[in-house]
Amino acid sequence: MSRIGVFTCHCGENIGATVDCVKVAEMCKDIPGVVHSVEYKYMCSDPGQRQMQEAIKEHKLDGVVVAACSPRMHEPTFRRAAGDAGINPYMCEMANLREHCSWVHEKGEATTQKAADLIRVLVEKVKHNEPLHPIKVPVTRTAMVIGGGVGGIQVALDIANGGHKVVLVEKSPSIGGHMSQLSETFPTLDCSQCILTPRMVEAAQHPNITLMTYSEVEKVDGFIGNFKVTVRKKARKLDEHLCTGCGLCIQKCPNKKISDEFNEGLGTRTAIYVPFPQAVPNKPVIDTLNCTYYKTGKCKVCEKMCPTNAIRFDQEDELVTLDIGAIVLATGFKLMKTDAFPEYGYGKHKDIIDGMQFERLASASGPTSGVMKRPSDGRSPETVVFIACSGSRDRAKGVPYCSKICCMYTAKHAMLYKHKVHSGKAYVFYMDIRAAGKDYDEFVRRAIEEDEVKYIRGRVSKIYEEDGKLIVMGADTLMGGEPVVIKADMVVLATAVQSNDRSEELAQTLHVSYDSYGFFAEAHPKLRPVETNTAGIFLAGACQAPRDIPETVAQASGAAAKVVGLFSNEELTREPIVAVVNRQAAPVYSTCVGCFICQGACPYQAIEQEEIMARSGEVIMTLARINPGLCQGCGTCVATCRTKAIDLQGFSNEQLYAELMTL
Amino acid sequence: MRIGYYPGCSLLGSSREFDESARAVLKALGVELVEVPDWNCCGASSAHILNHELSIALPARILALAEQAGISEILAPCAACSNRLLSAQQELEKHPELLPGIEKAIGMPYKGSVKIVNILEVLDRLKVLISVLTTAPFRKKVASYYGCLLVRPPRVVNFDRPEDPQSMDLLLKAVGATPVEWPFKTECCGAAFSVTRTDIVAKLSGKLVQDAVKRGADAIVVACPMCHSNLDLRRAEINEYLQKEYAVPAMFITQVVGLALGLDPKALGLHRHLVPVAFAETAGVQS
Amino acid sequence: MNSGSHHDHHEDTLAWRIQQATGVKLAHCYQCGKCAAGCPVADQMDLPPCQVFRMLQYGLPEYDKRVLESEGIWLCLACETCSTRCPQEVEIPKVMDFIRGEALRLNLAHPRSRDILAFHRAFLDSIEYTGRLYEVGLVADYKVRSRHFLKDVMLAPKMYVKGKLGLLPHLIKNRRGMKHLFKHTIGKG
Amino acid sequence: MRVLRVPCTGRIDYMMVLKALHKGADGVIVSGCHPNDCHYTSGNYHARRRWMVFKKMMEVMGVDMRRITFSWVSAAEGARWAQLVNEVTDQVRALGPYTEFRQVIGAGIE
Repeated sequence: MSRIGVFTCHCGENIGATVDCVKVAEMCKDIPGVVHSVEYKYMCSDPGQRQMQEAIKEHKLDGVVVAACSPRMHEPTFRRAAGDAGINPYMCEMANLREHCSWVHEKGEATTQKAADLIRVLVEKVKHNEPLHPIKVPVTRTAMVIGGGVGGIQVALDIANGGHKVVLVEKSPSIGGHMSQLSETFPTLDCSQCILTPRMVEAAQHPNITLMTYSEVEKVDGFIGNFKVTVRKKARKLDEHLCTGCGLCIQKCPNKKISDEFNEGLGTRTAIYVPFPQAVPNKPVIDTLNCTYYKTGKCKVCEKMCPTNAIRFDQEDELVTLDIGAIVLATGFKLMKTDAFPEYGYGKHKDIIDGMQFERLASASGPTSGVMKRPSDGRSPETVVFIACSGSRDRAKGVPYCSKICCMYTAKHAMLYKHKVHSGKAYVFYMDIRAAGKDYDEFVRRAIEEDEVKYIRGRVSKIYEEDGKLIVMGADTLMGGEPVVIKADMVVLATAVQSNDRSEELAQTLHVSYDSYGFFAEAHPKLRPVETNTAGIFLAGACQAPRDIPETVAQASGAAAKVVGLFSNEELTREPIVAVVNRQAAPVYSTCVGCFICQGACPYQAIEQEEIMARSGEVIMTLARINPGLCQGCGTCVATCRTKAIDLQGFSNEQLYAELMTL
Repeated sequence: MRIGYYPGCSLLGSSREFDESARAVLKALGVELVEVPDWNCCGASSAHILNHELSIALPARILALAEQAGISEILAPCAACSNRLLSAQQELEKHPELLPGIEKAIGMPYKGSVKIVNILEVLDRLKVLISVLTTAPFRKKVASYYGCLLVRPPRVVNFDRPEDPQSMDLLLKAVGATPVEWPFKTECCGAAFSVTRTDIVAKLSGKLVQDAVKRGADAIVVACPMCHSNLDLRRAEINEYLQKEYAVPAMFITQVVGLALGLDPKALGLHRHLVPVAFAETAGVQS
Repeated sequence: MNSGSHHDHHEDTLAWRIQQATGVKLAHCYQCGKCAAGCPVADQMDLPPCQVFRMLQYGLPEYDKRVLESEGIWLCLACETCSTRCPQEVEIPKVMDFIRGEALRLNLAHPRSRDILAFHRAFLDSIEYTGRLYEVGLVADYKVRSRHFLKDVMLAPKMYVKGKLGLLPHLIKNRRGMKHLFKHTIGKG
Repeated sequence: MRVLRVPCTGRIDYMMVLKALHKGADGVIVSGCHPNDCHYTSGNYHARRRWMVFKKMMEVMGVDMRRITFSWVSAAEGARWAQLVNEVTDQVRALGPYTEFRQVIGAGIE
């Protein structure tokens, strides 16, 4: 006969106001098997927990039901307390009187009765509970960082400096990300590449960091501490070990008219190329879609020129599988393109550009060497209009959120333009100026007060071309909505920050949640901002939400600290909520008949085949066996098993049916 | 091809040539028009300003009559009419609670089964046939002018793209014309203010005429009677406002297609314009 | 502004009546001004659309009244440029329709709206009696109502010559049906 | 309304649903993460597959399927969950106690 204690919590007014807790405690005394039932204002408080622990000892309880809030909230608290009092923690269950009863019902007799019923169900479960013991699993102390922008580089450096191995995976030929494309950075106007490239080189040279550029994550198996990650190393079409990065192949490549991604389409590159001069690694790739050899079967100029014979036209993609203990996602963002704006001409006007294109125009390493020239005819633009919130905070364009970085970079752009074209006029159409950061608002004021950028509060309805000018039709809402028309030479749209291409696909590969805009979801918006809901996978930077560089770097260091913390132990403790296949004495061995339907249903490949052998070595039968290290406890195999040979610890058939029978 | 036909009031009066040219062109293309029996006015831009229910009941009666006549698809060449018909149909779809009152007002059942199409949609379906049958390519530079009601509001009309639409341009290319690249395809001409605020019409339509000419258009091509009457009947006021004599004609898309098919300019009602279509007489002999 | 006139019953406000009748929530407007920026007649309006919305957002009788009395609401062409580009997808012309109706109902319509109104009334009268628009009748009726007797006297003969002015109305057969239709819609109130 | 906690819809053995109806429930809601967004990767796909078969079978056997609601609601959709529970409880209340099921079961088993 069980000796179960019931502890009913008022949760202050949360439960107490609608449920008569004193009466509930009284009613619970009559449940068979319950030997002790009390109520208390706050069970989760220290005195509350102590009261429970003393009762466990005094009444020699072998099971406990805490009737309080959601187990999501305090199950670990009460299980730990029960464990400290000497009973197995898994003999403690929670009845959710708050979310399931007091919060959703009116005060009354029926509500109190329901509370008692909920407890009765859990008492029946506890009667069937078995003591369980945490599972220990080893940790592979190598981290993988996906995304080699400033966030990914920071994570990799911090973990590597913490003494652990890091694999940094980047899909493009070089690390550096968007930051390497920027001209200057706000609010200090220091040169972006000047501060980034030392970090890039440091990452490349760090003994604990392995760079995998031009590579993409293809498959992720396993769980925290024990992931198996398959990475596709895309063929660069050259032997990286032989290539010295001399650049002769690039010079001689006859195919020079390919639109340059790094310069956002404002410049051209060759078919064999490095994205930018400071690329890390400084090894070219062949763009097989545009290479003359791959299109016509002739050319091979690069191969003839290469002094080390490093070109490999027949090289193929390579799949590499790695053992990884923790993963950090730092895959960044993309910008909405100008063709998403019907009212601004669907991207057909060359002189309407986005923010990243402006960065390239302003950059000393850009296609114009930092001289302000508009894309259509190369003339120096005398009037430039900047439009903030282009596509952001715009339900009609599917982006209701604020892109966060545009206010600041628009101020920076206007300033940079004025520094380069002293006689030029810069107008900014804005809705609000969101400059909440250290020295941020001062920066915007400087643009307005010192560089005389004209800020106009209003959106732009339409832009069209007339006599080589762009006619910008806006309104000034600070002048009562008066229409304002500006004849501009160039228009810069601060287009919306969006989740990166294929981010949803990647999220599904890694089993992490994402929001309706494709940004990865943090485990808790306030208290767990760098973790995902999947243990062992962390977040850094704009793959989670729009972020600027300082925030990305801070979050990257936060994620790195989480990984280093995880790697500080050789073993991990896991909840013993796992499935088991029953075993019996010979000659039955198990009720498992070896159909292995469960194997197909298991999402974690946790079910193995075990051969039962006679002493002679002859295989008598093949049974299912569950690897407790891989099992995550979803219970899908249990429901699938035709002979009920599998059960889920903590949610066994016996427990669940006992609960049902009490309803 | 057989299709229901709702000409609407303008096509019986001030825009007779739209009716004439539409009928002539569709006949030449082998389309049989079935006119909605005893149709009434759709309420145009007046009904919805004064009474919401009336603005639904008037088009609902037309659609119900079409249903009774066994018409499954109805062509309303007038952009205002097709817009009003679509608006009423969708309003009744969204708010079925209005239906009993509307059925009582129109005195007959309404099912909402009729598909409403505009003239560009119908001509677009026949585009291949049109280019095959083109005997006198319309080798002119044209400004294709869609106006408001064909493309807006996009949620209601769901036709072409709301800014810089393309369907009329492609149709004009199919008959040999060269559409000019211009930004005012869907700017408002002043619409229903033709009589009451002619000053506004002169200003808004003036902007259109001036820009079309500046971009080298020989003609402004329209698909809406209101646009046409503002650009044609109000040309005197426009020219007075602009202080310049603009002679660029405004033509209906059906007239342009008709000329390309080699139809008689008179059958297309080209003689009815106040701004003469100077090249119409010679259009037939060009190749 | 009299912020002292506190509103316990927001049912009194024009904003609330708009939401009830059109489903448009005034709070959706965040005053970006894109409607005014693209409006073909904003420069002629005493209150451009965004200002109309701003005033209504207060829910104060004095601002509601200023909106109802404004001339701008009568200049709206219902061209739908604003609603097509509105980032918050607010159906502005629908709201304008409703406000005009309220201005008439409450006898607050701007004096210069008289002509526009006269035109719409004449238009509807014409179709009530004949079923279809009788353009000559419309113009004659409008002239009587608006007292602009001499307006467009030069245009009519030209149109007649071009065969565009039918001097006799087009009558539909079921004219009793039309009367019935008007009686059960606009004639109800 | 009583809630029975399982880790994943994949854990649900539909016998439990029948048992609940047998033990006096007048309606049952089966709910969990949306397909493609399973906390346990793919358990809900298996649940859905089994549900399709179960539903067909119950229909054949004459079980009133208005009594059993299957709906995906994620942990982030509090409002949706409340709405679903209200709708289902209203519907089940309108249907009244499911005595037919218990009579048949009672005759067969007990």
